[in-house]
Amino acid sequence: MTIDVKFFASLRERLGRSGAQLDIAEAATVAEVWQHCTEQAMPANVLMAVNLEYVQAEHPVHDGDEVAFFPPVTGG
Amino acid sequence: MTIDVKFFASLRERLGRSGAQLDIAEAATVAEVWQHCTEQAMPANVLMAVNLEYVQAEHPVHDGDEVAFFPPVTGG
Amino acid sequence: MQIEITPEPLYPWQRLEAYERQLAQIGKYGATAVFVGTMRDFNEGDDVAAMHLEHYPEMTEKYLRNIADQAMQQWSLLDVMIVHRVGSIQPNETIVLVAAWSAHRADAFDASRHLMELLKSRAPFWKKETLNSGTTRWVEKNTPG
Amino acid sequence: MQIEITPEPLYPWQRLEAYERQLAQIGKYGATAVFVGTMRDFNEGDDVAAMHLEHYPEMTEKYLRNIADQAMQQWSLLDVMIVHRVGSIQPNETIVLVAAWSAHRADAFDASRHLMELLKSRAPFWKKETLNSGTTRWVEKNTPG
Repeated sequence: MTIDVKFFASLRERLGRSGAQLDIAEAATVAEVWQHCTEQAMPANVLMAVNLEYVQAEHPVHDGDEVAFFPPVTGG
Repeated sequence: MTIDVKFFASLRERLGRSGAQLDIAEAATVAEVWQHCTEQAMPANVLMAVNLEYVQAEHPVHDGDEVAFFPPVTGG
Repeated sequence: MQIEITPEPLYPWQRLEAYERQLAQIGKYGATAVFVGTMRDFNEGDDVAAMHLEHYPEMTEKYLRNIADQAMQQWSLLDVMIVHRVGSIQPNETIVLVAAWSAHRADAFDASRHLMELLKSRAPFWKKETLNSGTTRWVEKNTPG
Repeated sequence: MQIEITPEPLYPWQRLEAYERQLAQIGKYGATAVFVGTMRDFNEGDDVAAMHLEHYPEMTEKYLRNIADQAMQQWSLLDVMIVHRVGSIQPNETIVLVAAWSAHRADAFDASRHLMELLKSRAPFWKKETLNSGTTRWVEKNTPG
């Protein structure tokens, strides 16, 4: 299945890319998507979204999902 | 001593006057000023001020004081 | 700090824009909280055509200055504005404008709300409504915030 | 209801004036509570020269619409506005404008503050500051309100 991965802000800069197209064989969680994409442990304060909604690391992902990782938000 | 008495809003209309110059012989309280000025019992919700500051009915008045009586406020 | 009681129509957004243009603390405030009270065309189930706002000029001005001074001491504020209409007012016209400027949003929010509650509960203003039917009546009391 | 994310300069008072001119509920709202967040020229003890605001376009817009919809259900509101800048911002420019219109002041106050707290804590925006020294740095986290 194909997962559209996005990184934002300081996380994007640290990883050196704004995203990835991920092809993985089987159903996985958001945490596994992170592991497939990076060679780093996930920082404790990283926030995650699937298809534009906040989720936790153990949230399942499905074919075609958009999975985003980003640091604590600082708008307003 | 001379007391400058003022009435506002619905109280002014009910009493038919916006104020009075009161000459009384001896020191008195705000409640006594009301009694000298009107022939009515003081309504329970009347607010009182002496020299532009809120006071209670038993507050003393002195020569030259401005004493005001008015209904609950409804600004804003 | 600006405290004003005015019989003239009050345009809150123009007023704020003009006031901010001459604020000395440019770049220092991160948070502005504003409340605008507007005359509604209904009250207590009746259609209201017009309103007259009476006040106790010296005491009202003194009271508003006092609460603004106290707010400046109680919170970390850079500036405060209170403007209130008196006299004849039509539906949809602005009655009151309260604004608080701070470096921090909690102070701006807390101060603007506190000022409105004090103004509503203790500032000597009185509203007399003219209903669509032609009847006039004094507003009896303000609702708690 | 107006929800907007814009790279253009934002003039909050002009914006509110223009928006109110076309509000359908004229005469029905008695209370408008507004919060404006402005870029300061200092942060964490340093002088800040400029800022860049990044966001996650689709998610940010969706999130802001969701919290506005929820606020309309949670309180008795007639209208809600949220406008937020993205891109390059200079000190003293407006970052965010939140406004809530209601017949009652408690609803307007509660809703505007609640929307700001949700926006600050969960809307996917990120600030990168350029200090006067030329150094750039990501703002690490928002302070609680």
